[in-house]
Amino acid sequence: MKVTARFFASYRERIGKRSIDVTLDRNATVGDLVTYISEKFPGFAPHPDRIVVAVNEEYVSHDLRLKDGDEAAFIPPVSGGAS
Amino acid sequence: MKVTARFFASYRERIGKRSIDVTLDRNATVGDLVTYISEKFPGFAPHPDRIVVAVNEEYVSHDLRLKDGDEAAFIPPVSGGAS
Amino acid sequence: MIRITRQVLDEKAITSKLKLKVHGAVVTFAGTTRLYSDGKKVRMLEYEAYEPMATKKLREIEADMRKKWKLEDAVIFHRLGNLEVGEVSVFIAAASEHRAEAFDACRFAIEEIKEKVPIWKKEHWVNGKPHWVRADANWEVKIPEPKP
Amino acid sequence: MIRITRQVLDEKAITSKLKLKVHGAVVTFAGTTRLYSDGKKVRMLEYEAYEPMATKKLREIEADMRKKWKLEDAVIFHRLGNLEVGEVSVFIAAASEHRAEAFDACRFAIEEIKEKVPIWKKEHWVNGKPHWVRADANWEVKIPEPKP
Repeated sequence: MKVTARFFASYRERIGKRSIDVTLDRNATVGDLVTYISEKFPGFAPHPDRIVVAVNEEYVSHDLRLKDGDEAAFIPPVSGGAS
Repeated sequence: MKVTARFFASYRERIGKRSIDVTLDRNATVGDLVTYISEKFPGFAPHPDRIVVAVNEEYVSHDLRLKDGDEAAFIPPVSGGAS
Repeated sequence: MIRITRQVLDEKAITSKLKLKVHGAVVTFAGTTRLYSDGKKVRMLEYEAYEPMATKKLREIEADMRKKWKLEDAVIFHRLGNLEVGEVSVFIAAASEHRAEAFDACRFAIEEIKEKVPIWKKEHWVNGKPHWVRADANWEVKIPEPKP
Repeated sequence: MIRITRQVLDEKAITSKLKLKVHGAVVTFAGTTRLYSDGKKVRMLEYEAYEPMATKKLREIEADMRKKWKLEDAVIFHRLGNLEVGEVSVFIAAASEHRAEAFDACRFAIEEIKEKVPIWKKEHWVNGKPHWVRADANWEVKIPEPKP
């Protein structure tokens, strides 16, 4: 199945792309996607197992099974709002 | 000695005056002034012994000795500020 | 900065009086005259003050805000006279580098104002005789210990 | 009402969007870009969002404010793009009959925004390379339990 990984802010700059289409095995989880990305772009995040991911605009656990066509956003620590 | 008693809001309306000049014995206290006023205008405040008084723009205890020329303001429960 | 005024309070103009250089957070509180009081519809509110003492107490509150929290600046305006429903009777703005201070200082200020500043309001309802708010409450203030 | 915008936030215009009938209290919070960060002078801040999700999260926060407290109305505006020092990046206004609710809801909103809304800022200092704020923090969010 195919999913899209999206990157923002520091992740986007370190990976050098806004998004990547990834082909994964059926039943792959968010954790599998994170592993794939962190092996392809080593060091883009300090602790890959703690990367926060949102699927379809909702924060999800790394255990979640992805579905074909899902969009998985890699969300660096947020810092909006000021002070 | 002479002191001035000033009244605000509900006290002013019940007493019907903004201020009254009162002659008191030397060494009279705020409590003596409160007693004098509440005997002269019975019922203008629910509990005379709890009337809050400010002398020279500062909240004081009923034990405070007044001095000639003092201004003693009778301060009903405040309600500024809204909500 | 504090001020007691009979003019309409312009929140933007008052907030712009804050002298800021470092920035971070600005918290404001506007107290507005409510449509209902004791379930009755309000037509108008009349604010009266013991002005010199109210000014003194507001100055003390502003000084206490600055003593208790690290603020960049703070302003308190209180209105007097006749106010219609929805008009601003008190406006407080507190600015600090970090938000906690501005929130806490602003909250502190309105609690102190309601407790200590000699300002009273008379409610005029749509129906019924006007009355002074809290006029029959038993009121006590903590008298500060005399300074040694 | 919530909005994410690249326009300058006009606090008065935003506050006037509150739909009020009963009145009582309006608390506002403005987050402004600070002059210093880590002791270094800031020249400019760049705000970026994952916009559809940020919009969704702000809507949820506004709904939570209304669920947790009795509010008359609430608005949240967040700005994106390049901001100079002292400009407002986020503005929240909460109105309630009694002041406690407006204070608590406003405070809650900014805490939630800082924790959950996918918006990031890049600091450009007067000297030195720009950096994404908190970029190297270890971050975890509480994943809500799936609904039964």
